[in-house]
Amino acid sequence: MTSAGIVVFPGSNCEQDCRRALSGLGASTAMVWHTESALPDVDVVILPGGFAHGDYLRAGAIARFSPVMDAVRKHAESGGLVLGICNGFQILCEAGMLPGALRKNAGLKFLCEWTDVRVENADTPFTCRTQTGDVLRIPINHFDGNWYCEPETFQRLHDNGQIVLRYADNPNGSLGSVAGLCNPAGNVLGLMPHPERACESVLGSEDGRVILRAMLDHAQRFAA
Amino acid sequence: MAFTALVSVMPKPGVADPQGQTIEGALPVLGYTGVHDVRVGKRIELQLEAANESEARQRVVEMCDKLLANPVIESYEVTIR
Amino acid sequence: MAFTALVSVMPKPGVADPQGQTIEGALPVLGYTGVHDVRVGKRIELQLEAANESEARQRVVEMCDKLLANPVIESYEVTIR
Amino acid sequence: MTTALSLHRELGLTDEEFQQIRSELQREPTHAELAMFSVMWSEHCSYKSSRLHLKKMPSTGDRILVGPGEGAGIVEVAPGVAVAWKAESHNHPSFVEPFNGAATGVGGIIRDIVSMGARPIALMDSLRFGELGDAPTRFLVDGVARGISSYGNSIGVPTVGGETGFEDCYADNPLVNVACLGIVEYKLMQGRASGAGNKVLLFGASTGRDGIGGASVLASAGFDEGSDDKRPSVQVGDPFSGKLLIEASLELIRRDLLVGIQDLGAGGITCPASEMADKAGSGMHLHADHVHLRQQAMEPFEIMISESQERMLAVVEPHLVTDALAVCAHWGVSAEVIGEVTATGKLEVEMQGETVADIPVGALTEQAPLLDRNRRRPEWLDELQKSPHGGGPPDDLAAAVMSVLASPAIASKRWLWRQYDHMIFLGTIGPPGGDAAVIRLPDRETAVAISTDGPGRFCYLDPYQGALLAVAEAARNVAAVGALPVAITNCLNFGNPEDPAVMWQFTEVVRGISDACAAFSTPVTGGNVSFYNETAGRAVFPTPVIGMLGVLESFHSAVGTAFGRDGHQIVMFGSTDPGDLGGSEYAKVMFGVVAGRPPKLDLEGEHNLHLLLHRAADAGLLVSCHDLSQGGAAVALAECALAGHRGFSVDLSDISPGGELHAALFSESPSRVIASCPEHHVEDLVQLAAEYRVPVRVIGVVGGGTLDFGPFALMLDDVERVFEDTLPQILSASMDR
Ligand SMILES: Nc1ncnc2c1ncn2[C@@H]1O[C@H](COP(=O)(O)OP(=O)(O)O)[C@@H](O)[C@H]1O
Ligand SMILES: [Mg+2]
Repeated sequence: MTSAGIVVFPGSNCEQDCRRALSGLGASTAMVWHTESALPDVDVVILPGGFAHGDYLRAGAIARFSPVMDAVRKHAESGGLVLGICNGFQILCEAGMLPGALRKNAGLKFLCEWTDVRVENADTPFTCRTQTGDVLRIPINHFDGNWYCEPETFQRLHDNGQIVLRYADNPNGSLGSVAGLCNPAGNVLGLMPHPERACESVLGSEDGRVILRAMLDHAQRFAA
Repeated sequence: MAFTALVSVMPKPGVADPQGQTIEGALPVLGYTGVHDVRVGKRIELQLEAANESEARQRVVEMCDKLLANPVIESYEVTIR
Repeated sequence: MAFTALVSVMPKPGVADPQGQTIEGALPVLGYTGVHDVRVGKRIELQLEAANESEARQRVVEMCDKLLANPVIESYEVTIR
Repeated sequence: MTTALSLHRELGLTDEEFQQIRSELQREPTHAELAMFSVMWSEHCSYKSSRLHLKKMPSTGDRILVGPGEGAGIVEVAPGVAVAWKAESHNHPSFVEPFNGAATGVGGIIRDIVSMGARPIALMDSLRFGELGDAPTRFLVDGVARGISSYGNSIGVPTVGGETGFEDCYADNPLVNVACLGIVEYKLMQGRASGAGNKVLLFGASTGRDGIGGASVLASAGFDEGSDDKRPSVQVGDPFSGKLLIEASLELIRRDLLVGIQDLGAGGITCPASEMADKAGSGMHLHADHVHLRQQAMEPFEIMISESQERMLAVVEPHLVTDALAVCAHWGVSAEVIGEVTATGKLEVEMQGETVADIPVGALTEQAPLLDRNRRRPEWLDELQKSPHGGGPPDDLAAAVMSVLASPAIASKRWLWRQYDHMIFLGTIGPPGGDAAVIRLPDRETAVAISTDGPGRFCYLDPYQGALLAVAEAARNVAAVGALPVAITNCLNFGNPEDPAVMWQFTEVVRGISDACAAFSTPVTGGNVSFYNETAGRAVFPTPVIGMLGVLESFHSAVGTAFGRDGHQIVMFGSTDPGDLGGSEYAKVMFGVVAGRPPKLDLEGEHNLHLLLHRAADAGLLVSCHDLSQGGAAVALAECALAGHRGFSVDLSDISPGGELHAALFSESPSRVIASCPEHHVEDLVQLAAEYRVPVRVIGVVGGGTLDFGPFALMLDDVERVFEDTLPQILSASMDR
């Protein structure tokens, strides 16, 4: 059974939702408190949504210094999968594990709503169960999702296929409508939409399962 | 004439500043000790046209009262260049 | 010795600043015309202990590089008193 | 230094109350004691004007595990599954500072829920503002929305619904009421300070001069006016500390480390200290100088009544103190033992070895003044009720429907609720936009439905009748999603109780709530009273906000408002009285009239409709269901069409005998819903309706791209534009400070 470590920072608030979604897909989960200097023996690491340290100063600015982040970095460097959702994405950017930064939404409003995101690169451990061009219905829930990077960096990311997900209809001003991107190796993905909120039809969509399922399958193969 | 206005808007003394407190709590972890009374506010820079410096200042002060600062919990400081 | 550090963190030139744009858009409505290039950033004030001013400055600059500012989108300025 | 005699007045105590304090103490009170009395005997803490009347509301039932008087009422929604449900107002602070006022309002109600041992899982906000024409009102709306959004989202509790109204009378007295639902996780807690020798633990944020009495209190303490630092300051919300406080509190409870716990709200430390001791028949000895302070040189009286946010008071057995402190430390929550429980029956406070307060606990609680204030039916009411309701025929029916849909009170509130995280916990089966929010309980089949409603206009025209209609609409909203209404919480927003007319309105409303709750078997689990909502002698409409709680045995049977498929039959339950236009949205929007009498209500018929809908949903007979309220059939039909992105054609010509079409469209007769279903379900529905003696008729069919009312039709797209764009267009003007 694939195992997922869900990192909990003070102020995280989507860790239980991630646990529910992942156990729903048959994975075992373990909560990892941010002060741990080592990860338990897990196949994938999730940085869940929320407001680590209240998002004070900048979203993710303080969380990236938590002891657990060194372990998360090592896990990634050794090829392990890391998924940063919303606040998790912001933390990965602040930690330099993903490029760019997330600014306040262009409309200066918090946005909790359904979005359509288009798969730009179906060749990552997280999107291998989709086709490039597929549109997934997954909700966003953030005030700081307006991603930005320098133009030359953007070109590089584009050429490397690191831009994995784009909004069909840009809700927050994000550069190039970027909704999610990965590191050069492709084993670290950060995205603003919440796949764990789109795993049941009664909640409005099951498209989030496509991403989580792919991640778990891939991790299993990787482990084997 | 063209002027540059630098406005800093800070929480009034006595008004709780959770952001400042949280940063203060984080600094020792990064090895910065002996830091205290961290307060976080806003810094606003703008360009404006005015006949002279005192008119420029006066207009920026008005903007602060009306829009840039929240008089209930914030105090502000205006510098004109 | 005790020092006061005043840090202003501003969005880098070229980086869009929605807060600044919103304020710039609202000012004419309130009757303030001829205002442009409004930029909104953070102002952070703190007290610290250091042997001398240059050491104080150096420590605050480090804090900015590490924590207080995000180099991708922000630049900062430190004043020591 | 002002003398004690004038000091008590500055603290808001009357001369009589001051004499009573002297006789309770048999001596002159100290400054700290006076301050403690002033907060505990304030209207807000003592309910001195309302206590007498609130007692009369029905508050017991098989499902009610804890009634009024605790942090929150507790209702059993399934065998062994208990939820906490409570509403609070934060009207005045939100007017002074919309963002932080609203934010700290959310924080306050959340801590009430946590103090019962329940985890908060849903919030609802009930808001009233002036008309949106004024810039200051738009600023208020924006600030309040951002305050609720920033606090609720960050602390990780979904805001799943609410209501928003706009009337001139709220321009200088906005209403910001918030209700919170919690689920009891480990065990039910209560605020008890039992066991002499047990330790008193204060944990959470540090204590500053937040929200202390008023400048006069401080002036009277001999402060130099100049120093900014001494001025009482607005309470600033800190959702991050709030979140850590929730987790620390729930872990302390889960690990069975607490004897009792209560949150700190109005009245600061003094309130939970005296109430917990009183309920346990014990006493407390506190050391004010053990309290962790945020500001220097705070006086004992300031420490005792400071309303700094994000704090809890708990009682812990001595041998468990170390463990309790460790839990707080894990969550980064500061905690200090500030005293111990005694058997003296007194609240003693010392500072630097000197006794600054020594008060019999009962003097602060039961002995608090209990007033039976004068009440008189206002003269102007007869005039108002006699005058015509003003809902005459329009020049153009189609245009009238569009105007009503464009009224801010009716138009979509998406602009608000898209700013709220309404999805976290994966339980929001019925999101904002429907009649009631449907919340699936974590990892369970059981779901609850919640709705807040407070028709201020109806209560203004007839407080008793308006109160009946308030409870009826809240219950109908819950029944419309398929749930069985089981209990209410409430927030009673009124003017100055010293005005006999206001006091009369208040008692009439309480009578109405009591009668309706008795008829529907929905006891009152608690609530909150907010008086003095008036500026320059102008009071708000009497506005009782009812928070109804309903139960669905299975979330699968929840019904939404959206029309589902072309060809489905549209059924209307209930009967329409063409005369029910008094205080209607139609009369206000089209003719600017708020007069006449509110709609009549048959309590039994209304109750039967609830039972019928619960049965029908349970049997899976309904594809959609939407109750009729503001805007009548026209608005309800439009909302069902918009939600389902499909039109309809209906014939309303004979639903209101003797009435003209505009009455059929806009009458706000209660006890009605519009449902849709496949043709083959119609017969079963008709039979059920007969069983419950509820009038029913098929009024049309779902389908097409138009809203076809017979004599006229509207394009679905045009209607959608008006309904969705109205608020964003008006409010895009509001500014972020
Ligand atoms: N302030 C608010 N916050 C969240 N949701 C709101 C708010 N105001 C209105 N809504 C939502 O908009 C919808 C319509 O509200 P309302 O017209 O009051 O419903 P009803 O008439 O059925 O009581 C409801 O789903 C309600 O939850
Ligand atoms: Mg309704």
